[in-house]
Amino acid sequence: MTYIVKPVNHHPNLEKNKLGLTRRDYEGTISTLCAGCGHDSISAAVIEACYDLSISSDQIAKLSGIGCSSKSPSYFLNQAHGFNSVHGRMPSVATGANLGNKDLLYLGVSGDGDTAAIGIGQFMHAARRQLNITYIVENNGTYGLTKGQFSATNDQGSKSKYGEENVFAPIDLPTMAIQLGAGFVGRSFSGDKQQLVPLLKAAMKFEGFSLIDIISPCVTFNNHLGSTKSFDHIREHNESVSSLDFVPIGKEIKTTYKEGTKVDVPLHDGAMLTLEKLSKKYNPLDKGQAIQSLNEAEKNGKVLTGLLFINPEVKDHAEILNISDTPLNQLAEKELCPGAKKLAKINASLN
Amino acid sequence: MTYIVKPVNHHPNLEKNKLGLTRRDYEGTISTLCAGCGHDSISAAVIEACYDLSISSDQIAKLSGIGCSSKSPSYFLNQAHGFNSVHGRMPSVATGANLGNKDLLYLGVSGDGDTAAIGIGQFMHAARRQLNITYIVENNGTYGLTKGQFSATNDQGSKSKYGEENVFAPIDLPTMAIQLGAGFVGRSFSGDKQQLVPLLKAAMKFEGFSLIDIISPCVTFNNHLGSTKSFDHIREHNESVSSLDFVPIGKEIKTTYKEGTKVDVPLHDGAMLTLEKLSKKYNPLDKGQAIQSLNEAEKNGKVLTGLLFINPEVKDHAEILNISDTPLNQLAEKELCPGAKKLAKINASLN
Amino acid sequence: MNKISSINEFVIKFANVNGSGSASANQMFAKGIFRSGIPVSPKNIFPSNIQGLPTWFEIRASEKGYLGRKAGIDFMVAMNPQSYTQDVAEINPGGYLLYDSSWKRDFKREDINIIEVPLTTLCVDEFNNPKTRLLFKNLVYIGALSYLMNINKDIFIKLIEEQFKGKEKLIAPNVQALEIGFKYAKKHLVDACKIKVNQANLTDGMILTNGNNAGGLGCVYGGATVCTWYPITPSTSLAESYKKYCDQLRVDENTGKNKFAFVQAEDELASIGMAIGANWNGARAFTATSGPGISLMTEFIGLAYFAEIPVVIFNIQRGGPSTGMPTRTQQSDILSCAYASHGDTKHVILIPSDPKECFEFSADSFDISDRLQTPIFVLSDLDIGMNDWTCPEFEWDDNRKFDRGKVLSKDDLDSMESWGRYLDVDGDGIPFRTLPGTHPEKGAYFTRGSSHDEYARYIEDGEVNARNLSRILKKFEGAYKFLPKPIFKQETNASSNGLIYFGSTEAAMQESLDQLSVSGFPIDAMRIRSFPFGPEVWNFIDQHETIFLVEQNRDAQMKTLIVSEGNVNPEKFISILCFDGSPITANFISESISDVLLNKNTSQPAEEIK
Amino acid sequence: MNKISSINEFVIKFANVNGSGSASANQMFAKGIFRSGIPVSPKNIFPSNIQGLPTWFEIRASEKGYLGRKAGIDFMVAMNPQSYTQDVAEINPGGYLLYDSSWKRDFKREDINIIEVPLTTLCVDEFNNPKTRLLFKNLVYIGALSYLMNINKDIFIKLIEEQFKGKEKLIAPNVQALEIGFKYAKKHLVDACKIKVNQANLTDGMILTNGNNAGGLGCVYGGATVCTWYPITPSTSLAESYKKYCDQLRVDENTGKNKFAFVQAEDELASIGMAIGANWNGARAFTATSGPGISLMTEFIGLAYFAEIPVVIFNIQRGGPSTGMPTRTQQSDILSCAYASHGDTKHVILIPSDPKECFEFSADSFDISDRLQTPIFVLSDLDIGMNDWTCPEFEWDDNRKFDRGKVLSKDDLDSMESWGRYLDVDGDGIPFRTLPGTHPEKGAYFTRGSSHDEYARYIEDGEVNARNLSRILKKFEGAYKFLPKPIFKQETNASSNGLIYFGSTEAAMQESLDQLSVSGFPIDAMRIRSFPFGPEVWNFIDQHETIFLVEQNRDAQMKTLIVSEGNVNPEKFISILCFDGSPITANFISESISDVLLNKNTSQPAEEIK
Ligand SMILES: Cc1ncc(C[n+]2csc(CCOP(=O)(O)OP(=O)(O)O)c2C)c(N)n1
Ligand SMILES: Cc1ncc(C[n+]2csc(CCOP(=O)(O)OP(=O)(O)O)c2C)c(N)n1
Ligand code: SF4
Ligand code: SF4
Ligand SMILES: [Mg+2]
Ligand SMILES: [Mg+2]
Repeated sequence: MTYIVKPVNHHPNLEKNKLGLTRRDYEGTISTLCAGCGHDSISAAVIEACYDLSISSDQIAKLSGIGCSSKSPSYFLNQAHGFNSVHGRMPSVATGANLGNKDLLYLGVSGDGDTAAIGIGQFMHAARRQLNITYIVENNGTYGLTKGQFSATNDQGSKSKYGEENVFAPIDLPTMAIQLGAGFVGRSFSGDKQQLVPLLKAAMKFEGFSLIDIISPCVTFNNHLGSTKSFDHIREHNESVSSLDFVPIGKEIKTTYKEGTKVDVPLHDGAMLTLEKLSKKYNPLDKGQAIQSLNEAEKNGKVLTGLLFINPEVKDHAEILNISDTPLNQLAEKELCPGAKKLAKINASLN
Repeated sequence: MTYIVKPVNHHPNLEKNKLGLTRRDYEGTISTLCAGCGHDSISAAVIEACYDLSISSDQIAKLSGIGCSSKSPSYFLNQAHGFNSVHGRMPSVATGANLGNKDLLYLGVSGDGDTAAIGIGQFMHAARRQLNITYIVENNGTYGLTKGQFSATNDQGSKSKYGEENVFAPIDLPTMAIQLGAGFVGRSFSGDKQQLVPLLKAAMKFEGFSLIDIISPCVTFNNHLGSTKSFDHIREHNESVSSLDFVPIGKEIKTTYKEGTKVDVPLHDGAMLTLEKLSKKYNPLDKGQAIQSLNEAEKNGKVLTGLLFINPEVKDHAEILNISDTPLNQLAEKELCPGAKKLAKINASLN
Repeated sequence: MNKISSINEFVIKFANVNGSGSASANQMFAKGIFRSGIPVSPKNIFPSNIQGLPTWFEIRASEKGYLGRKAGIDFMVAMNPQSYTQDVAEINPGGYLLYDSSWKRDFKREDINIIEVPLTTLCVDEFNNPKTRLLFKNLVYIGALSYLMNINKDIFIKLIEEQFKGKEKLIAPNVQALEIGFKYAKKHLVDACKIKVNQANLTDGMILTNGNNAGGLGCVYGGATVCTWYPITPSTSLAESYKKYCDQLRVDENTGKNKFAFVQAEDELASIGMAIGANWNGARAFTATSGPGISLMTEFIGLAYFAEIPVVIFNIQRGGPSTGMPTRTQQSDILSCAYASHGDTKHVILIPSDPKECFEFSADSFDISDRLQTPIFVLSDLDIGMNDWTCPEFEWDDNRKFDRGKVLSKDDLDSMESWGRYLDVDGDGIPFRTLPGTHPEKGAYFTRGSSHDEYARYIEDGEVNARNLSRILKKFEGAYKFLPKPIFKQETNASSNGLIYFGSTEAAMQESLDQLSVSGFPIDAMRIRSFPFGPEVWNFIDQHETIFLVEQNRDAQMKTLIVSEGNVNPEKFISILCFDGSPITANFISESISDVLLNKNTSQPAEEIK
Repeated sequence: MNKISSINEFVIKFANVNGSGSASANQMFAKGIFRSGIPVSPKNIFPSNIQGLPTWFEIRASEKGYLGRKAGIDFMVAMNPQSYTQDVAEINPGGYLLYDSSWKRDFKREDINIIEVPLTTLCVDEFNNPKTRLLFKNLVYIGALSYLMNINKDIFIKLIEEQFKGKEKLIAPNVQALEIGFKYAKKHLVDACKIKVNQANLTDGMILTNGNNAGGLGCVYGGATVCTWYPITPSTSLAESYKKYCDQLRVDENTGKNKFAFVQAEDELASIGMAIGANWNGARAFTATSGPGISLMTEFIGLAYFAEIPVVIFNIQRGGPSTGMPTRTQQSDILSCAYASHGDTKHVILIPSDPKECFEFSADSFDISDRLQTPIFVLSDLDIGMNDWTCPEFEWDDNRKFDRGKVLSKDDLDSMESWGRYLDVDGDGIPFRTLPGTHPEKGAYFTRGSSHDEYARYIEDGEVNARNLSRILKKFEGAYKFLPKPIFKQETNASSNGLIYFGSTEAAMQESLDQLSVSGFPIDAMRIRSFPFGPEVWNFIDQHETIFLVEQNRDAQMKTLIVSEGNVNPEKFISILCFDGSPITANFISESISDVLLNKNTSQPAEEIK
């Protein structure tokens, strides 16, 4: 038995959010990941973001595939609805869940093996459909749970723990997602809470497919010298394209960003995303430029992070499909079953 | 019984290639596709290309998935080795076949349903591995064999035969392939033999992953007004990026292309690809530019054709894996089985 | 020359070229007979091809209501020179051959009646456009048949009017074509045919439809709001039927918005994944597929089984294995459904035998799936799914309510001390579930395909896991209570020989039983309609010495299921197997059985008939 | 205080924290006993986790050669406070508990012997680096055990030297840690333990290895040149073993090039597709996977079956269904392998019971697969695959030649008039094949999963297809001739009770049979080693009145296979089922059987024991 519920001791002085909840209320069970695993920092960031946004956990569905990363949803938001599905197929389960109830907030958690190898097809089609989800890839360039094989996001020439060299070029998930029309694409680093939390908040508020590719070093199998997904390597090669502020609806925008470098992006529910471009060349609203920059950065061994692309005009899957305002799982029986009278007409059409 | 072998009547005056074979020798069984189907023109182009290159059919493996397009390999190269596998999984079968014998010429034939939907994962990973194959997508924007559903390459807003509008954005396979590092990427039109045949020849000579996305209208289900994959639509929106000449090894290059617009690309076996850029901006050796141009063209409703991208420096999968020069299926038993003596040593290491 | 003479009992077959528009004309002809009050069973025998290959359309008309396929053709309409040889050979002595005598031909059979109609010539004379001319040719032969068989021409005119509702321009030329044929026959072919249709009223209260149309409609009535699928013959039309009826019945009149979702997935792994996701959220969702799709869904099916998520899967079986014969019928996915997925798994299966049952089982399947919290297969086949059947009208009781099974509401949760997702509270192995978003604080749990305890917590304790697996088995063992019971052809048993069959072989069965009775071999028959089997099935087996088991597969898969699930001695069973892709015939069944029974009195029984 | 006293017969268990480096130390301890000449069976009981959760390592040492798991621990090395309670409870009365007494603890059991070793304190005193200190702690307890159990310390020193070959710097500190423990015990724990190891020679000619290591090596010897796989516990190490041995044995000395290909595919659909493609081309190729992978391969398996392409699939079974218990053992994929894929399919299965057979069956599987032109499953499990077993040395006959089956050479083709890919020339249902590129003009054919005739031509003629399917069945029915025959524990039958078992339950079986014999229930036993079953299996079943069938699954899957394939009366069988994920024990088997046999004489037999 490995499930241990942390006693939620509400310290009277703990900070509370709009719902009157403390960060503790957003925690999950105790992590069984390796001490120091990047994935745990991401769980912490998710907790932080949900706390900040004052989201009620019961309105959140957290879905995942299989892998160390895919275990993470157990380690945050105890009161959210969890679904640890099968390897690489979370996108389809999430798509179905969203069809059933478009009003929940969907957090998808996956790994680089789970998404870029076995799951790449479902990932691409979910992006293409503009599934309304915050799709988090906890990207460590390796298969943690099966003990350190190369994944498809591992960089060419990067070395395994056992000294072997990866001979294949990586699949860059953000580039793929942007190319496929995903509405919101970002990258971050599990070690950079500053950047990650606002990115997560914005993604959760975005209505459409939001990918956040988070480099999340595997301390056990891919954090050595020669690995390009180690803490050290990422810290050295990280290049942030923008600084991001998420401003909820009703709040005043008071960033100190310099005019000219500042971009304001209104989100669907009226909240605002303000960002300061750190590189003048970079425009996160331009698909072509985003892809170009990502490819160039890769060539130069840089890892671009931040909000890489956003298209605030997309419609999400439910909207594209013209699904009724009442979630499908809440339609009353009489709205669904046409009854005997209508059936008589149908019979008449068949004789 | 639908298999009818055409009598191969060698007309004494039929033109012969270097192997002394006529075009007839490269034919297949009589097509059972609809009269006028674009796929049949592609079969004709394949026949032409193989005839021109004087390839012996027995050194060719032709593999496919499932669909009208995937039936095509029956309709060309009777003496080649055919494998009509399962839906969307041709790339893996071809990868295995290539591992078994890297010296055959691999022709992969697929459809847009077969590749862009169920098969997108295998397609991407084969491209990423730089599998040495000429991968032909007979792209009609629809599921021909299952009677006209939209495929994932169908353009947003394009209409079905029954008037329904496609609500999703297309997956552009060439862009994907270029992004993934495929060495050779082209697009053509089944109605343009002039462009298609040299492209096929170059692809077959190229050692690495060669994609040719061929728009191939489905006369039965997707050739109406409102479709963006109809003969008429493609003829109107086709924009060729280059004119291509394939010059086999030893032949003199005598194109009439203007200097400055001309690019010569040496292929692995010494043959030469000469191409005239029709658009000054376009450089098929530049990945970033290729993707950019493709995206722009799409935005403008144009269909770029020709050789879209080439990287003559790639190593193919077998080379990357450092596979022995003798194909694996031809290694002698004594090279494979280490024998009793070596086993004694292994036993010793285990006690 | 001998002429087959028959009223309201015959088989007519049309040999055409695929893609020439013949199917809809032939369908119309079948409907003409149906509207004359005679039960019909049209069968479309089509290639896995879009245009050009031979295709056939076989119609059996039978006032006795024998609607199984019957070998030997009474009337052949041979429109495809490519298949002349084969088509002519199939005609019964004394039967008829109608062909396009624009090109005369000697068919080298003295024992059949050749009926010549110069179809092409007639069309060329009347129609200009060569493409429509091709289509009208079909109507011309329908017109000729209308005269020859004495089917009221007005019925066809009405059918044409109905068909071209909205495209009224097309009515006149179609009727014209019909008339051309009729007139030609009236002038040149008086008394050419002694097979006649006499108006009757045997189809009152009946409809003519196919199982996929019915199945799609059943999903609408069953409250399915989500259909996620991937195209594959012969299941595609079930999904399309659902969409068609939803477009009619489930679009909000005020907002124009859809009270359903219809998603063509990228493949079958995704389509089942989506259906599972939607059901997890409490929306009724289904997918429809065929053999290859089932194989691809295998991993996900195991997840739904073990995590106990309802999901309805239609498998419209076709000829296997592998791509096999996509346009032919079989019942060969029984084991691959019953035991789908690795590990210890067993799945509930419903087996309809005609469109009426497709409608009913389809609607029922959602209740059963919710009740049992497990995947449900509705196992139909190409013959039921894609061919039209004469069957009773669909019925619906407006007092019927959805059975959502053990789902806890917000109030339930508020009134509960504690709750465990996988606790067996009622002793029936069925736990209670909650739907996401029901309650702000209670009822959240973690769904997973890895081992878990009664509270849905991840565990690696083998005993806890074994306990959970045993409870799931218990649930399965009680499942028969919620499933359609078998149907018996007899009120009480009258023979020591029993016959078990299921699904589409129903069509041939009454005829076969009558034949056997006539031959002095009356036999008791039971049609299985679901798996796992209930006591009625075991009793029937107990009560008979010998059991014939009729299946349309090679490996006697249903026998495996019966024998292994019921600890029944397999020696009792004699399998009658037909797996060539054509629907089984009454004659084949009767002959197989009577051969065995004759032998039984004399020598050793033949063990298996294929 | 009572002290268990035993020589060369005991169970010792180590309770550790996952990821703390304990596994390799414990493995070394097992090997120490093995090198002392005593058969051992170490079992690593690990969580599906990388670091931090409890993990156990159980070693049974038995000079009698009883190597099955045994419940009840004689000596517990409790290194994990998290699992103290559970660990202490498992110790037999009179048994021993060794723990890290740096933190003293009262274990509240009066009936066991507590052995205190202040491991942490000892390490802190001697080693500076806290990380290596953690690792050395393991060596310290090995040292203490070496003294306590009287295992020659030099054996461990040698093992350390072997382990750190190439990293010689590490030898000294490891030996130092060992010595610390040894010295501490010598000083403080004289006579603390009466369980001893006496040097013997019972492991001469034996090796200590696991089934996956052996299986990978078998692939090298069987001539496999292509391994395409996707990581999944517990099969990963088989692929890795193949790679390891290829790196040693299959790299061309001159060119440095590989005479093999090793491809980590993107998923299991791709890995099996690649293996099929390579085999189609005539290269011997295999894939290795576990339950979820098998489910994903289901569609492709049907293709290989129907298109008759050889391919070897290793299924190292784990706890199902779904993700289930990835790090526990079961035999629950029998049906999902035997009948994998939609349509009528049956597959050949080889079932090894120890690493030696893993090696042999692995090499054989390629011959069998080529011979039969069909997929072959090698069905192992986590217990065999990942745990080390004491087994006889591997053997190889240098005169042995690959059997490539009916493959036509260029000369064959030149000398033939005609050839049909799927023609049954020899009457055994096995056709002749060609490999692409063999001949410039002859022997090309079209491989497909759709229906085809004897010449590999696409057809839709149902009878031709049925003929082909029947031939494939005939091939299958004759397959037993090429498969490993069952093994009998007795020369001739001596009882009316028979026992059937297979695979990893072998480990517990001899002990159980001996126990039963002693209890007055001698019983005949047969170990099945392959499917389909041959006459030996049917005879054994015929010759016994009652048959106990031991399986590690819930649903008695092997029974289903036997009953349905052999038309055997299921009532004859009494299933003994263990499906909690732990290897079955001799006691469980013996008790279950003797309970039934005792009851038999008095009352009704219990039908199933779980
Ligand atoms: C169908 C299937 N194949 C293989 C596995 C084994 N498996 C479990 S996790 C995993 C890889 C996980 O890698 P990634 O998604 O990168 O997660 P990480 O552990 O690195 O966070 C694999 C291959 C499985 N569970 N299911
Ligand atoms: C696993 C599986 N799912 C579905 C099908 C049914 N199917 C056959 S062909 C096809 C689509 C073919 O579309 P495409 O590849 O575009 O070929 P086209 O016919 O348009 O040339 C589908 C879905 C199948 N054969 N196998
Ligand atoms: S193995 Fe790697 S990814 Fe998995 S928990 Fe440990 S550090 Fe994290
Ligand atoms: S249906 Fe379309 S794709 Fe298929 S053969 Fe006909 S025209 Fe070609
Ligand atoms: Mg990873
Ligand atoms: Mg297509």
